[in-house]
Amino acid sequence: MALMPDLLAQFLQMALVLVLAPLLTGFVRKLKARLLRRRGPSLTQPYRDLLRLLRKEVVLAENASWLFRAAPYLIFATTWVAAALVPTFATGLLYSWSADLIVIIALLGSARFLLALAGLDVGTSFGGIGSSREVMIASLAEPAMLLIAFTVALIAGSTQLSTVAAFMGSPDVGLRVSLGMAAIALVMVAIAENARIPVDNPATHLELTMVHEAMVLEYSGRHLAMIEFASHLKLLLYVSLIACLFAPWGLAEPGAGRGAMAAGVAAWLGKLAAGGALLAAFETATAKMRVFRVPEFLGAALMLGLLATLLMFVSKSL
Amino acid sequence: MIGRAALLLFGVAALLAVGLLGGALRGRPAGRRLVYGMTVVLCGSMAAAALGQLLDAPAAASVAWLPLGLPWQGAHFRLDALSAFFCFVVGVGGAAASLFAIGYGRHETAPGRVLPFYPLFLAAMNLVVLADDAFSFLFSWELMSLSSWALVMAHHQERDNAHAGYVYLVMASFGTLALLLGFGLLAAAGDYTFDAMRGAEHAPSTTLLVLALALLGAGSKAGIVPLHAWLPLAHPAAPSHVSALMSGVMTKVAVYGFIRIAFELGGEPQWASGFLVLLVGGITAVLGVLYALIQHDLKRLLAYHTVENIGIIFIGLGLALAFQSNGLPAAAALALTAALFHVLNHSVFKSLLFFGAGAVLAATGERDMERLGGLIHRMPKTAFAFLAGCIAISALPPLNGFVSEWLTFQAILQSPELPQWALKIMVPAVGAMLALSAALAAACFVKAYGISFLGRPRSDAARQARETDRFSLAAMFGLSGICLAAGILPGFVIDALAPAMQALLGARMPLQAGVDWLSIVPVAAGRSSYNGWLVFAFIALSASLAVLIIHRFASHARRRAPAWDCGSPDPDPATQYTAGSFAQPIRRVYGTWIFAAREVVEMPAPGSVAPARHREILRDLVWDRLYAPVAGAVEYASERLNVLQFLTIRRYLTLVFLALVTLLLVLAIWP
Amino acid sequence: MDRLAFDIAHLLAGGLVLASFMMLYQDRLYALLNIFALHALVLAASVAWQAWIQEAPHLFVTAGIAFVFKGIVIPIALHRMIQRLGMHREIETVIGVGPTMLAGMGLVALSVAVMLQVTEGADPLAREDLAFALAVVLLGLLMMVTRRNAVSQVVGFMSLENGLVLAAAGAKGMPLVVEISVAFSILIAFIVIGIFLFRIRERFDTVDVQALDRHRGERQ
Amino acid sequence: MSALPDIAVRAVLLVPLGFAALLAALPDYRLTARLNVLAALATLAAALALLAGGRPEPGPYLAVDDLNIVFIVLGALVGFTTSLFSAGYIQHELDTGRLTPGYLRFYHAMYQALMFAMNLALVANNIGLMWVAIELATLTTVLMVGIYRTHEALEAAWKYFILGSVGIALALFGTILVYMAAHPVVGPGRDAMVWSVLIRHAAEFDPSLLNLAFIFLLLGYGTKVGLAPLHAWLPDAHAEGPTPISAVLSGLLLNVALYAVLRFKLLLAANPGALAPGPLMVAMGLVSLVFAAFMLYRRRDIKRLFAYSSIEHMGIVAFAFGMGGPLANFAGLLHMVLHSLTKSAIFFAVGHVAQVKGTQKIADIGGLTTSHPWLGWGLVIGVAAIAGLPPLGIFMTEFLIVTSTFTRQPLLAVLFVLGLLVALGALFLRLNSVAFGPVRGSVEPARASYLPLYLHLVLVLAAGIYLPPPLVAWFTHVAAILG
Repeated sequence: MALMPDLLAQFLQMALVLVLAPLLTGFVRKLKARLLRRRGPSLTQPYRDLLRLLRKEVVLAENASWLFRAAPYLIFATTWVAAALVPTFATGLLYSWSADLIVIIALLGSARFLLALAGLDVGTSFGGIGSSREVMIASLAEPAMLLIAFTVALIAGSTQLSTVAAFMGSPDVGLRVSLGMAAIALVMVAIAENARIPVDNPATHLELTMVHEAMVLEYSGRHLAMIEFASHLKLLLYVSLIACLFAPWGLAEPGAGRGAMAAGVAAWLGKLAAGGALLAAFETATAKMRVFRVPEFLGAALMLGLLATLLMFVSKSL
Repeated sequence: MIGRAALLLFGVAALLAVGLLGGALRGRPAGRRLVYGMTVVLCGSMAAAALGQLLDAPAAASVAWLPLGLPWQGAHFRLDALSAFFCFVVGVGGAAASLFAIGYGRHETAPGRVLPFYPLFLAAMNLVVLADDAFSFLFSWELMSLSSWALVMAHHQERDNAHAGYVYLVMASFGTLALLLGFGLLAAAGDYTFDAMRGAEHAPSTTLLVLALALLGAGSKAGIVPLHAWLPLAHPAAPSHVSALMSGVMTKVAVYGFIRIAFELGGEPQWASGFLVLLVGGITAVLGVLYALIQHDLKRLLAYHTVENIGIIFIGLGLALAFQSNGLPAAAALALTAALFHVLNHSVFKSLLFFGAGAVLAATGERDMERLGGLIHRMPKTAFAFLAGCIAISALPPLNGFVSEWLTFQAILQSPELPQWALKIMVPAVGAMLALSAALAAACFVKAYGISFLGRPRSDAARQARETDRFSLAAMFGLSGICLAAGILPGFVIDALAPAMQALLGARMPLQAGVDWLSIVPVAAGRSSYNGWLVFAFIALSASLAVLIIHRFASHARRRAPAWDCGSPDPDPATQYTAGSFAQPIRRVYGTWIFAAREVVEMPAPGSVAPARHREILRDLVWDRLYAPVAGAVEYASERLNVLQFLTIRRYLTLVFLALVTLLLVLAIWP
Repeated sequence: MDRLAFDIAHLLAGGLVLASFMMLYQDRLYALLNIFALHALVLAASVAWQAWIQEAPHLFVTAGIAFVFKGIVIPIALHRMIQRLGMHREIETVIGVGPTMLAGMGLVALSVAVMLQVTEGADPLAREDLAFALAVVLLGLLMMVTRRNAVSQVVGFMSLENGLVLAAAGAKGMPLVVEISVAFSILIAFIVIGIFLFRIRERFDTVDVQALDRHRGERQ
Repeated sequence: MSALPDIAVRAVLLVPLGFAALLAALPDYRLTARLNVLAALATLAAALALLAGGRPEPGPYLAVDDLNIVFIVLGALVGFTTSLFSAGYIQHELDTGRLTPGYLRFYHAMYQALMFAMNLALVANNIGLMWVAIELATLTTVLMVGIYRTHEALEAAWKYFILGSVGIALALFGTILVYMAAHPVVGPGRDAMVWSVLIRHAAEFDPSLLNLAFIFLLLGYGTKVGLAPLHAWLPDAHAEGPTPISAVLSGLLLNVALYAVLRFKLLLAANPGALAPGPLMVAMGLVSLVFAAFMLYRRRDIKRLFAYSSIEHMGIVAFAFGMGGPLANFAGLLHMVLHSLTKSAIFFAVGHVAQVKGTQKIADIGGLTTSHPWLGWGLVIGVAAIAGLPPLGIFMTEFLIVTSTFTRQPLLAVLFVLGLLVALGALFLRLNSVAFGPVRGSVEPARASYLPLYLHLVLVLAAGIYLPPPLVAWFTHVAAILG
């Protein structure tokens, strides 16, 4: 039956994102270290970390609740599902019809919701700091993301990522101001969402500056591994999202042959590499900003998104 | 064969009888169980009847007539698709609240002030939805206000409750009088039946005026900004199951009134009215959630959050009006469906959350989140249900809150077709507001749940809390079940709503039952689609897969230890993040102008042993700018006029004399 | 003859208005009472004249009542009362005599203006009488309004009723009901006011209305 | 067979008169209290007989038509329930020594005299007779208001007396003017004052005389109705007199005065040349409504509070009749009836409350629903009714008035609605502290008969839910008469 290959492709993507996510992180770290004239850890370091964490026993705080223990898996699961929905190397995968861009955003939102709750569960001051700052950042990042989604959807006439990607690939996109704005806004949001410099520093453990790390402070062992994994996945997701929206080249058509698939995978790897490189370069070039400068940063993203949407609404009628 | 409308009227009559019974049996525990048990049964069966109407005979409206009320006209009742849907909402909410109350009512200090009015309140809400002429509508509408006022005054001894009830009643009457004027416009012919109004032709100016009055009347009841000020006072003041009804159901009845007038009775919708409603809805959504975020009183937070959801619903209604006025019935159907779906969703999870708050209140005697915490250990079941409510209301997949917001977004994406520039500018702005409010809602409920249920207990009351009774739990879990069901199988709800769309707009959303894999497709598969149960299944599957693999192949060893907390753990729960500190960043981002928030920090001089204090002063600007001046004006006028009470007889005679002379002068210069 | 009758009636009615003005002018109680007696006498004369020219004997009764009660009994009674209460001091009028007179002029003008609207259909005698009666009523009211003293207020009220009687008498063929009622009201007024003044004297030691106002409710 | 109606009419008048004389003679106050109730009951029976047994021929002095029968029955009913209430009330007054048996004789005699006067004013077919009757009613009430002989009571009575007499004088002048207008047409003599004759020839009367007359009558009888700015006597008279008298004043006397105004409004309406009386009444009604609504906020005395509310409602009724038209007139009639019932019910409750708490100061009364549930909830229902909330009847009348006005005079309707809202705000502001919140004042149980109170409330409730068709037909007919 025809269902089989589609299913296979779908599972292939899910497996691929799972495999490649730590690699991307490792790649970025490596590159950053290089740019800072350090040798840096090997590309496989993230895998090792994950495995080690998985093997370690979990140290739970006394009053950690079932929510605290369930959260990591759920966070991982939602992020994975979201990542599985983004067209990476092929469009129109079987599962991609069950959700669109807005759903992806919302799924990441659920992950964040759980993470913020987990940060509050033990009842430590740092968890509180992390959660409250996280939701503050999210309260700006999410609308910005949604407005970007609006812009894209208005251009492509659909919120369905596969359709959007196909449309973006086609010549009749043309060069649009709002598209550029959306791109910039999306990058800014991606930086914030993945707790990268200048919004947050994934490497720091300076209490007062950290956001994401503060929330997961109480986690250890396999739980921590799940959360780390989820953040790797998130990074991958955003890079591939940006790629499929603004560089939708080489994506395999629905029902395409193995060759096209392979080409798609290759193209995707290339995009990931490029994205990682850009990120590393950007992070080394900038410094982290104060927490209360972050709203301004994201507010700019929000405004860009709104502007882009407005332009779309107006231009639609012309 | 007796019509369903008549059937529901019997239900209403039965509810009234139960009210009398409650008055008779007040004080006895048996009375409590009897009354609430009977209301469960009645509301349940009425919901079933309404659902039946909605499913099997949607097109044909069932009517009934009683020789009551306004003479030479009588009371007309009508059960069409729209009213059937709202009857269902009311029934479900009422049944759940009554079930909850069977257990919760045990903590009631003054049952004599609740039992008689509670069934009356339910009956009145059903009557509003059934009414088919202006008099019966307003009669039941005001009766609803009056009975809920009595319920708000149930705990009249507590501080501020009397004031809350007072503000509530005045605002309610304000709304009723606005609607009264509106119907005065519509019933120009002197025929008060809705049938006549449907038939009549209305000038565009009339339509606009009526819509404005309906917005004032129904809006003040639903709690749109700036008419919301009574809501966060009154809803928390009532007993929790009543708060749930007021917040979850009564506001929806108000929405029903608005839909009825704006889409059906008031004549052809104007695009300007769509603009107006969109504006109001957007502002309401954002302000509501921002106010909710800074509340520390759990029930008041929920009440403020109701304002936000009302805003979302009105955004949907505004879109529908805009589309309909521009001859885009299909898009209008999408927007209206989204709004009605959200009506259902909000009624469910807001009731659920109020039940949770009530359970917490009963267990700890605390509404102040600053004195709660760690309840997830002592009330695990309640905590679970409450969490479901939080996820649902934060519009997170795979629960139902997300679906309605998703549909609203899809409706917004339809709107570039609108010709008017005002709408072109307004709709994206409203979209941004909607997105903002959705994100803030998540933040708000992270706070609500994290502070009150997670962390360490902040007071002895929270430390000694016990799990609540089984009836309350049954109610909460039932509603959580509905949240999940509506979230993963939204197609059925959409199809059930279709007849109402057909009746109001002459169009409907595409049939969802046919779509393969039970996903929903608002417009076309190419544009957008969502499959709730698949998403849910994948999450569950992958999560359990991860658990399985890890526990099977990696370690499952576990050790309990003191919290790490960056190496500086602190045994004192006071060092946790409080509700205030949690909201502080957001308050700093949005708050300074919206709440005129001021923070007063008293830092003692180095060496002094005085404690450092940090106080935040938050004001509801609407109150200061709108309500206080009005109250002041009335005060001033009464003060000035009051002089007339203390004149000498001679001066009173002077008044008479002057009146006489004036009238004579009038007569002298009369042509 | 008819012409003459008309003029005399006119004269008497005008005299009544004049008397009202004189009462407005007075600022001493005794003088006021005397003028009021005069007022009543003029009224009695006018009513009697009406009775004569209308061949309506019952009007003589009214005239008699007016003469006896208003012209003699009440002035004397009030005189006694004033002595008993020891209040021979001046009446403190609210606004000066001058303005009061001016206001009175205005009222007369007003009443005439109003009456001019009445069509010629009604017989002229009635119209003139009504105009004057209206003037007297308004002047009496003005007096009640401009005096602070209970006695003078009562007097003002009575002059007002005189105006009513004048009007009633002028109304041709008005059945006995009205005369009875007028007498009735005067009687009641006299009795009740008497009672009240009596009580008031025993409760407060002045008849000044402001003394009463001090006891109004709600002034905690 | 018209014997019965004639007997009934005579009975309506003679029963109170006879009992007034009898009660004045009897020394034993317990007996007189019972006899008072008996007399009121007999009057009620007569009134009902009159209602049922057709109309007598209108004579030169007495006449019964559809308009005044409404008032007669209503008056008899409220008079009866009030006499019931009064029996319990005065008992307490005796115990506390505020009244002496001697005064009670006087009180009961005056009560019946008042009933007689009001019924006479209602059945009078002769405008002179009507005037006499209303004058008599005023005097009796003056005496009863002053009965406590406290400074405040005397002052209230004095104020009432002065303003009332001026008003009555103006009314008399108006009556004379009507005669003057009539007698060129009807010819001199009694007929020129007989109502049924007047209305027949009203069209030919001199319009300007009628206008002048109406102004005097409106101000004269309007003083009794308590329309602003002629209202001054009303609050104090209600507050300082015995509560049964407050109930009768608000419930009946105001209506009787209003009835007189209505009669003459009809007269003017029948004359094409005359100025339309409607606008005058609408203006005064609206002024009274808004003015009273604001005055409610500053009240510290609970009886004075509800007295002002009576002014407000008289304003509403005047407004309705002034607007005219079948709906507004119907609403006006119904509103008047329901207001009488509700307001007297409120005064029953308030009277007992004031006796139990030993004060009329709102500040010293609190938490009634806790300390005296029956009184408290009765008061709550009454206030809800008077504020025009369903399911009680006044909601219907206000619904009709507003909807029928808004199409014709939108601005007036808006002002009207605002007035209602302001009044409601004030009433519930006070009710909050009186009926709810912490208990203030004594908590000793009230020795009260709740029958009159709840009888009235039940009637008002029933009216709000279901009006029997005969009543509707009858009121519709009367509304048609009123034009």
